[in-house]
Amino acid sequence: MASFIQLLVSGLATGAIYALIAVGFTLLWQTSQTINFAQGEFVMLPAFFILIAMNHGAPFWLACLVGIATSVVVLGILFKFIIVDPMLKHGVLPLVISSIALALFLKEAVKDFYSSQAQPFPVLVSAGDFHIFGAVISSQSLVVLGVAIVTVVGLHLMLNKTRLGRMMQATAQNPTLATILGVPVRKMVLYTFLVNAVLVAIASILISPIYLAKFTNGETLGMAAFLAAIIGGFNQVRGAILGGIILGILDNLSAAYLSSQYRAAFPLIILIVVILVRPQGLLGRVEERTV
Amino acid sequence: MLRKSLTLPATIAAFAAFTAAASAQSTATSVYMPAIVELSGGGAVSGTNYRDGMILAMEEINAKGGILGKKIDMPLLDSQSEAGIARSQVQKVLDNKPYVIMGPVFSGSVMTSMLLAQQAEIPQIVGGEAPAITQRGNPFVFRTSFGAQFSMPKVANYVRDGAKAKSVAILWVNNDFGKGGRDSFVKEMASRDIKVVADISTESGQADFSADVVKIKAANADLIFVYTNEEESARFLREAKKQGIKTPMVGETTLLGQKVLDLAGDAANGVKGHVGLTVDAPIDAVKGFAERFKKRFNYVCDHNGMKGYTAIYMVKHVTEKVGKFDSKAFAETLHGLTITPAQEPGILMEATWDKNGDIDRESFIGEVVDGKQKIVATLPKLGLK
Amino acid sequence: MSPVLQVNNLRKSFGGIHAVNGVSFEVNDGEILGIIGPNGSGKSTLFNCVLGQLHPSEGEVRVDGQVTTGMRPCDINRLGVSRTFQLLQVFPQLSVRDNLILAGQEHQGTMFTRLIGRSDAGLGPAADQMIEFFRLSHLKDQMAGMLSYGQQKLLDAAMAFMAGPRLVLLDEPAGGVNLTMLGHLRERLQAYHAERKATFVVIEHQMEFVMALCTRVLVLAEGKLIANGAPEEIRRDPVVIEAYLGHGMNAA
Amino acid sequence: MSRAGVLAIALFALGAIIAPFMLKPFGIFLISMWAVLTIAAIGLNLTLGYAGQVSMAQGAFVGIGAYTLALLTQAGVPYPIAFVASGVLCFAIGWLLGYPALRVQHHYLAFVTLAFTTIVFLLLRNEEWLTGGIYGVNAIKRPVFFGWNTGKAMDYYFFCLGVLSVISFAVWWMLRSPWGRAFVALRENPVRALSLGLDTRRYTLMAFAIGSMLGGFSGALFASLVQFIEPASFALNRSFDLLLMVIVGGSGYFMGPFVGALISVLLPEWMRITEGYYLIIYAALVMVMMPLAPYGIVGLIERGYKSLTTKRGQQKPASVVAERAAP
Repeated sequence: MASFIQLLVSGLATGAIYALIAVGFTLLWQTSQTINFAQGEFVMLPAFFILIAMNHGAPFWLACLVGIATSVVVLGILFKFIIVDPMLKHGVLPLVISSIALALFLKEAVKDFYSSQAQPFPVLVSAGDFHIFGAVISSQSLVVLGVAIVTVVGLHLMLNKTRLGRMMQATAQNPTLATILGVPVRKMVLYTFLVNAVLVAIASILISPIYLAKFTNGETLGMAAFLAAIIGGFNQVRGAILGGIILGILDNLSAAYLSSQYRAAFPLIILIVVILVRPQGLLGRVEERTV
Repeated sequence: MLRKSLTLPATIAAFAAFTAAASAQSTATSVYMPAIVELSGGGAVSGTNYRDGMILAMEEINAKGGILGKKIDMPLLDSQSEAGIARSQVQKVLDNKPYVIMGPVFSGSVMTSMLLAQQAEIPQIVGGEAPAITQRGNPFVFRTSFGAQFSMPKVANYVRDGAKAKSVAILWVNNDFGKGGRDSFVKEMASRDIKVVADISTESGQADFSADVVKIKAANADLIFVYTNEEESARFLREAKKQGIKTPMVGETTLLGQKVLDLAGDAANGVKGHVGLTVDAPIDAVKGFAERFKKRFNYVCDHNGMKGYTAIYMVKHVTEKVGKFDSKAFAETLHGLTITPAQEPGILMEATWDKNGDIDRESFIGEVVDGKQKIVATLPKLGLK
Repeated sequence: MSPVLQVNNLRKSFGGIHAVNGVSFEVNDGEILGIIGPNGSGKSTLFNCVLGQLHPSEGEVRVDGQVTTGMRPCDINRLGVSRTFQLLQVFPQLSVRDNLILAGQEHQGTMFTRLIGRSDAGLGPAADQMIEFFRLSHLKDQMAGMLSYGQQKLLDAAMAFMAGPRLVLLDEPAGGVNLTMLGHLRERLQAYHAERKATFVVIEHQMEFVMALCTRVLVLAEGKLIANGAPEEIRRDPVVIEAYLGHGMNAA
Repeated sequence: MSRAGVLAIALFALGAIIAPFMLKPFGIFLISMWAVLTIAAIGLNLTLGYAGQVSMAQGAFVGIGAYTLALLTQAGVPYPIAFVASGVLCFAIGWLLGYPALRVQHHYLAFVTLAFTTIVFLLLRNEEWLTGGIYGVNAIKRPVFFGWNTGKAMDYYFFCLGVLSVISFAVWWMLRSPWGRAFVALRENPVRALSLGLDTRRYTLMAFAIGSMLGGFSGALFASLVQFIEPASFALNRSFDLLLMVIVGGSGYFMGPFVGALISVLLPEWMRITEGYYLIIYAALVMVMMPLAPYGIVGLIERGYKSLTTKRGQQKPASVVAERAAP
């Protein structure tokens, strides 16, 4: 029982981070049909922005702010204007290729210009651990979970309760209609890129103490984001959250109880089943196809 | 259809480029011994250490006039830690008739490329530890560290006699390095009647070890044997500490390596293990080397740095013994040869190569105390022939 | 002789909305039947159900007496039923000639004979004839995507005729086509009808086009059939006028 | 075919035949690799470029083909039978993998095939009793035909080139037959194709199966070329590489894979002067190329040629892009 709770809590903490990454991923998809194959590298990179800031003497909190700001500029604005916008008219596949190339570019850039080796990364809070029902829960996991929940709830409130959020939602669901209703669609699309940049930066701060900052980190994280987004529902923010959490927990439980050699296969099998049985994802809406 | 004709000139240009590239060869003043190492990808830590060790030795030797009066010419080629790329890099350097080939470090990369060097009858000085490398009857492959089939008995003896464990849990990384070690270790455990109560495979590059630690905890073994690459070892140690594992942990060389200690911090304290090569060895020559290395590259060398360094000196010694640059004679001479620090100070520790290309030398039992590796015992040579 | 097409009590609902709500009608051999109705009255859905692109929630479709509900569009097509689409549906990266050959090739031989056989599946002359019939000869080797809108509409119709169908369903053939082209299209459709005795079902908003072309007209409103008769009767039917005006639509 | 086209093909073939005589063994190894990977890329071009099915599984099929050949020849099966078996097995698996493509398209299909690739990798690595696990399969033989031993680099290159020629011809034949038209129709507008009597299900499965089969043949040649195979060679990266080859070369163009594979194999060599920065530069080039020429190098050349020879060449069919972009 204790070990089950342990797995559940660890899975939840990782899953919450996956959810953050997946939410940004689905937002980009909804507003601009961008399947960002570099999303994992987007999470890998901010940690290095922060490390660079710290190498220049910034305290950790300041470095984090610098990291988030740099992400917004590089992974939000530059990404949209340099990579995505010129590609949009060419359709989904060329953009996929571009983002695969971007992933490679970011990885290699970090490797060549920073380091090929894993770097230790400071933790947000390093106070003690808690014992619940025999399971050990580190303050780190709780902080991860807390920050992730606050971020997701904040995002949810922003999207649903504010005028700006509703305009973004309208843009995501039906850009044509949104334009007719007077929503500044182009601006809203840009905002989703900025939101994604902030989300990946937060995810990076949360995950790097555990993963250690390394140029290859994006490989698994990007995959996790796709899986979470598809399992939960590609066109729903809450679907991505659910998908992320399912994935985190499933990964831990299957590694512990089924097979560690095949642990990477279980989420993929779930993915295939979901796509074939319920392609819109667990919480997704069916997108009516007209003939 | 015309589109093809435009690509043709490009193709021809490329072919011309190959032919032109055949410039790097042994000349009157230098000896061509290229190095194929893991400068990027998953093996970058091992590869860069190996490379820097070789560079240090090369610089020292060249400063003193080289080998038999020829300067060492050692271009570095990146295998990207991928076997296929390592193979084509080896193929590439073979075009230029190397004297010997240095590297690669990863066992998988060694296995894919060693057949080529064997066919060309060029000695290959490798860093890989998978047992299979020296079990294929290849007379041109030589190790710079213990194969797992020799280090694991030493670890196993320690598990039985030192730690007095009756049951062990094994955590290993599912790549050529980890699988080779795991297989040898399991065999040694069986012959010593020690029960393997958990046998956990992890992924290369894995970040989340909570499920693995939960499983290890549940196994309730007397001892945990950890055989993963540097970063994964560090992540595991951190997670194990978090979940409060008190079971003693034992490893082989890597687990007590400098990079692991840097990354794992105090989570590594108390870890013990067999160390094939270490700069913390209580040997003056090694300490001197470690200082020179630190001064030159500004980081603490690990066992792979020592492998690279001693490999170059081994080449120097054997060549001088043969008296000329003859690749075949080199391989023949090295089989069964023992080199002592008295004969060649750069070898650091007495080493013997047997008929298969396996290496034999003293090794150590180490322990991590306050984030530093401490050598607690020295183990004698195995006595291979 | 049984009717070419029978539709019995067809229903199709999307999440509670009945797009087609219990429609029954028959199409006789050699007829040109028009189907009109306000936007959203279920005309295209009806077509899609008849042709297998959508599965009806209820009801039955028969072609020449044979039940086709549940069959795939390609199998229905091979029974001799072809169609055009409301929105442009040619293959832009194939030439005009290849578009036409494609429209006929699946009616020739088997997968295997098509693989080893001639590149044009023996349809070259037939395609050229069709191109000539629709007066597209000067565009024969153009990529279909480069044609003007009206030319693409003509090509679309020509493709529907390529396999020598028994029944052709035309979904707004006149939509967005300019007047000159419209006359040309109508004249060609009538010529084809006269020459080959094929049966047509036409969905159209362009009233003049329908009245001039069709021998009988059905009116759909909110998924239901509200009128059925000769063009002149329909034009005067108060129910029809009400249906259009009730939706604020302009009938002409 | 135009006269310029025939001349170009002849020159290209001539280049491929005389090249090995000008090269050292490593150069021959590279052009052999080019021939081998071109076959896999032709297969992917069929699935992706012509039939419009986004597949990230081609690398896995190269792997399945390679392992089939390696394991069968080691079990004593004659080379020709093992070679054919590699293709047949991949054909069958490709056919099965085509079924998801009937239900889902585009990015969903990409993810299904991506998952397939990873699962194949895990099977190759974990099922040690069959595949040799992480250690791979060693000492794979090169074939001997009627006394012609292809053991030497140059002989093996000509064997690969021969297989490439046969496959190129077969694919060219298929694409000029009604099937080629059907594949394009499938890519551009499956709904319309269906209404014209095209059995889209069968053509989709066929496109997958044949594309995968070529992946299998490529893998069989690959195994004997490198003579040592291990699971990591067939992980996701291989599929990405092949995808890049097809797109960079020009997807949907017959010559696209030839050019794409050439670039992928030779570019690292050309860019040796950039030391370690090769991958960065390659990635940057791809990113720059995609918006400028999403139809690849061959597409770019063809469009450039057309705009030189005809006035209308510049005109791009307006609806093409929209059709292909629709999710």
